[in-house]
Amino acid sequence: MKRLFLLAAAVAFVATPAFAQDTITIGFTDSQTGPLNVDSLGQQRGYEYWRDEVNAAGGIKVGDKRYKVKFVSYDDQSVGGRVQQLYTRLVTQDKADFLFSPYSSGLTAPATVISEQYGKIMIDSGGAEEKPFETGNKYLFMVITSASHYLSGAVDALKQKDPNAKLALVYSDDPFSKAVLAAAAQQAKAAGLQIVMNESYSPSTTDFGPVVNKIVSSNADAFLGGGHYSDGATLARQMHDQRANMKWMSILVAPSDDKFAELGPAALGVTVPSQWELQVNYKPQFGPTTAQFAKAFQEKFHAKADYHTASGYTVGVVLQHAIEQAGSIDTDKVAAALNAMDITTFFGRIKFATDANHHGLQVAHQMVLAQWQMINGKLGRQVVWPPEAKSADLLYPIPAATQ
Amino acid sequence: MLLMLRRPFFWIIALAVVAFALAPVVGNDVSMRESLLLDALYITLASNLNLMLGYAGYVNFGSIVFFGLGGYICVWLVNSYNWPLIPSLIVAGLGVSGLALIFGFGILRLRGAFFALATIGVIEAVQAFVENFTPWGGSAGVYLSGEIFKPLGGPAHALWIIYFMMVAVMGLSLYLSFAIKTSKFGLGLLAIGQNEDAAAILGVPTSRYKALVYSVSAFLPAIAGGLYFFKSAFIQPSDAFDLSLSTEALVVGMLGGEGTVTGVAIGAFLYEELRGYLLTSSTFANFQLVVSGALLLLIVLFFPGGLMGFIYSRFPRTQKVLE
Amino acid sequence: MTALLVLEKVGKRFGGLQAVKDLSFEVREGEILGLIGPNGAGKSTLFNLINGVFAPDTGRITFVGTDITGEKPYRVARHGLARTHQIVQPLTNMTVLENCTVGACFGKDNLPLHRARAAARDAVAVTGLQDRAEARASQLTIAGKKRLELARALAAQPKLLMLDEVLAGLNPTEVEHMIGVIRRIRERGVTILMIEHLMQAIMSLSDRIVVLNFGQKLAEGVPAEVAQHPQVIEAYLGNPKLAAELQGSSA
Amino acid sequence: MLGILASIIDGVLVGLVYGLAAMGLTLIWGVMDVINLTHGAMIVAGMFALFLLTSVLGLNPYAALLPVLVGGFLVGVALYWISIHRMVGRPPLMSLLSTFAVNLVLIGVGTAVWGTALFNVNVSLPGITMGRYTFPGAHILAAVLAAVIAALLYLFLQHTRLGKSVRAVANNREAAELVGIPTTRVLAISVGLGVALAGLSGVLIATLFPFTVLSGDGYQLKGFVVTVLGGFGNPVGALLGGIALGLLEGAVTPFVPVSWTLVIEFVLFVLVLIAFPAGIFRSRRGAL
Repeated sequence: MKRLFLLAAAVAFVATPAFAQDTITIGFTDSQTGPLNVDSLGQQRGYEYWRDEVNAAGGIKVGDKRYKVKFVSYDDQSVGGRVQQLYTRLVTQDKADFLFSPYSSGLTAPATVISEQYGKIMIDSGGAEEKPFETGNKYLFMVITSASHYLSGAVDALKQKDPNAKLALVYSDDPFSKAVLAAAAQQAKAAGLQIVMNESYSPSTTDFGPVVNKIVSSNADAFLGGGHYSDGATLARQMHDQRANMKWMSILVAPSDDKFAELGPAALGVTVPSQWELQVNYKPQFGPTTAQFAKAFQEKFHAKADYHTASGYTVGVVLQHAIEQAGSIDTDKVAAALNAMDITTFFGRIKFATDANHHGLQVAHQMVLAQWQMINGKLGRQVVWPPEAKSADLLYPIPAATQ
Repeated sequence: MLLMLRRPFFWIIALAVVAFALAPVVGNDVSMRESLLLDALYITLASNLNLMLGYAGYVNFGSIVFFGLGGYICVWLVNSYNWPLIPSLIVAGLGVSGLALIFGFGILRLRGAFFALATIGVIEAVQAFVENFTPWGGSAGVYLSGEIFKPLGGPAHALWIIYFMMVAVMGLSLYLSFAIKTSKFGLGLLAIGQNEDAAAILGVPTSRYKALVYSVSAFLPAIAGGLYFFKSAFIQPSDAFDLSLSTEALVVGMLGGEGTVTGVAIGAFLYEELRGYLLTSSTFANFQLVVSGALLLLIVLFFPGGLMGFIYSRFPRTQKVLE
Repeated sequence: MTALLVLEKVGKRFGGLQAVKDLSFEVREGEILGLIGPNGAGKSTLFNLINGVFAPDTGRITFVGTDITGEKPYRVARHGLARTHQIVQPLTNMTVLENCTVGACFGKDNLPLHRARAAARDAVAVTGLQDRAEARASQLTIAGKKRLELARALAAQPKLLMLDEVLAGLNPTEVEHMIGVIRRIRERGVTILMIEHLMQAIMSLSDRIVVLNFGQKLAEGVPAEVAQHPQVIEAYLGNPKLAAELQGSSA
Repeated sequence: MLGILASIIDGVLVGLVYGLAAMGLTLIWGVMDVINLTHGAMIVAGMFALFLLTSVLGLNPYAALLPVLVGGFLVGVALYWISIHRMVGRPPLMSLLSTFAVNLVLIGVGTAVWGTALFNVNVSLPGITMGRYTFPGAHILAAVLAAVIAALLYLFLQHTRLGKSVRAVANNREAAELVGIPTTRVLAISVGLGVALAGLSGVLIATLFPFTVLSGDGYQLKGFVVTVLGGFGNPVGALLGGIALGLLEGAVTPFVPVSWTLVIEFVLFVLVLIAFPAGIFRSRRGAL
């Protein structure tokens, strides 16, 4: 009896369907708690900013109708274990029409499975790893440059500065960083650079002392690696504290956050592959220009836009464009519009792969390499690569730490 | 075994399993199915953990290792050798049980807090190992292609089949708990849980029983892990060996009343529903950790016997019916 | 009478302490053998050696013709050797009946559960715990717990029952009652090896007595002989009260 | 060769701090058989106390030790009355649960206030350079302070009346009560001390590495390892255990891929537990 009662109670509070006319419901999870909360917040602000802009302008135009955008989102706690449950809920219960990705490759991978199982479009700006796109999907689309191209700019730049550089590749043992560095290792070899150390560390590492000593012992003079925010920033600080004196430091993700400046002298000269910087200047065919975006974002959030917000915003812009092109919110029609898309936004050019084994991977967008430099006596990021997009000259080698 | 049919509790379990299986079918309610699937998973994990915790009195923080390894073995067989689901699940269950048996003889020499600590060590060591183990994809994990659901009639159909299998595993877990509790094996385990030295002197083969129950308690969670990660079509070490899931399973057991079959099951059900509710409610979203922590503290402070302890003391006659 | 339990030159050392040394004696079928000696004489250690809690360093222990030296406690229990503890060891959260069922289940006959319950009821009855059969062990008085120890050991249907100070801590009425219980058990044909400090009781219950001092056997014989043994008297002179009891009980 | 030596020195330096981080855990465990699962959160509280005291009040990082000591003690006494007092004498699992619950609340509040963003306290002290290897000044000072704090704790336990009461309660609570020691007060004080130690170690760790609200888990886990290596309730043992762990991490890294360090660490941990269930460095019975 008791069980039946409990079941009935469960039924009562699980079943509250939401249905509304003339709105498009978009579902996603974000990491309000847990270790990914900083990066996730940037992306989430990008999503929300886009929604507010669209709704303020009256909604997305479909034929002669206008649809307002509604978000449903849950906290995934930065843990993959809850992601599928929550995305299933978004699709089945909250009746989401479209899905956005959570932040990070580790969480995006389980979410993509749900999008395929239930046949919903998911636009991804949070997971750069390619693997989920290689199992024959139909509804996944990645707006950002995927993991294997993250460090190609850094390798090119380094080769130009010092073809005899000795590289230490030291990176977090997570899907994204491993994919990035595996590709970078190949590109470095192809470029004739010497790799003297190639190792991963556990994402939970808090003390990099022994690792830094090992890097020093390897006689490397260039460093490529990192992972997400905490480990990347800790590594940068300990490399500086222990005076590893690298001539080149490229760290993933962490230095693209403005908080990285808190590290002070340890931040100077660190480069980061970036999907987007304030200095990039593409001529958008659709949506705002970089200057407009940056200014409006600053006014709304009192924070500088970074690449997570920009890519999050772009996800919305891309979806909006596809819906308007398709003239429908039908999944297959929108997917067809996405497959055919080739536009330039303030974030860069967007075009998706359409062959079955790589469907939805980004093929047009280009990353830039940003470097922390002194700008008017304050630390700030400058775009230093590729040469045609640069806002400042590359600082090489990084000036040695002084006592 | 036939004697069990005469116990009302046997039919209570049957009723619960049928209710689980039918509830989402009635309204073709997919989101209820997903929620109940997690309930069934938690009940499976907590019930099997209860064999160690509630019966034999050993705090196992590493119970999730069984779940994760089961998941890995199953996904690996399906992915790399194109095995069908059922044999993969069975091999996962047997394999993990076998490992647990061998391992149990070593680790179960420890008692009390030392055993608990060692199990934390086990989960960390296994996770760190799998992160470095390339045949299982290291830290990137293993992805299954969408094709795997074809033999089960496509994703939509497959998810129902997986759900029914998970409910079956839950039913088996409950029957296993019940059968062991009413058996000589169970009596020996309870004696070990109360006073291991005295039990040994009374003739209970303590080492063998402990290793055996460690191994038995690994079997169904391993199968549940196989099912869960097959359904997810993706497995990575941080999800498979999540220490907090182990801790949750312990908490669930204590909330419901360790050593009872009913209490643990209801505790798991309520806990998972509550977490799901807090996680998705807009009011508590930012404070769900605070709310669950405060609730837990209140329960521990004021209802130390858990749910069943409370029910037994208020309605003593229920002891005869609800195990 | 055949020997049920035979100890040959058994020894055990803990660090610098020789707890038991070169000890040999036998327990014959059907008798009550009393084991006495001053505190620290090695009596409880000896029990622990016999039922396998410790393995002896030297010597051999044979039970019904089988060598059980160094066997694990649970194996020893299977041979039909049950014991009680000086400090009671109840399975606290189980009922009296369940405690005894454990004894019956895993004792000599390795009974299946339903038959073990019957044996447990029987043992509960013999020890006079019927009224408390459904009470939790933790709720019993000290006397009750002592009786539970006895009932639980008895439920195992042992050939040899080892009693470690079952009378200690009881008031005179309870002692009387317990003595009655021990006599009844003996009448069922169970051999008993008992440690006891209560001289009067052990002298009257035992068929024979073994006296230990500093881990060695000091004397062995019928109670009257032992009580007159000069070395025994000397050993007990350290404790005048006990010595007086020893004298009094043999008189 | 120099690299290996540098790793070993580094290991000892960081190990001393690990030892201090474990000391509070092992003290409470030894005195009252309670595994304090809020330990990690308390370490984090120390870290954030340092951050606030230095960034808001502009205090010198090392001057933060004193307020954290006092504050940690008071928080610990409160923790005792909230979640431990009713659990003493109950099955050990119960206190595990109650402290787990408090930990959830603390982490929840912390995440709501600070998020899980990384915080950094810059401490620039001249380091010591050996060839190409540098030992940062903050590391050296943190190690020295950890050793000093451990020594003070040792003196307190051995030579003060209160310290002796703590040891007496650890050895045998009932006997201590019989000879007139107010055990409840001593237990509350021990938890206060344990938490204060956690806070102090948090301060020192935060001078070495950036931290987040969730950093505590890792140090708590290391605390378990250190406890097993060093034995329960013994401050000297905890320091030795910490050094052993630091050395292990330092000395293993040059020879095996970095990602295998954790595997080796935890496999060793389980093996040590099975082989020496009372800790390697524990010489005599009776905690403390």
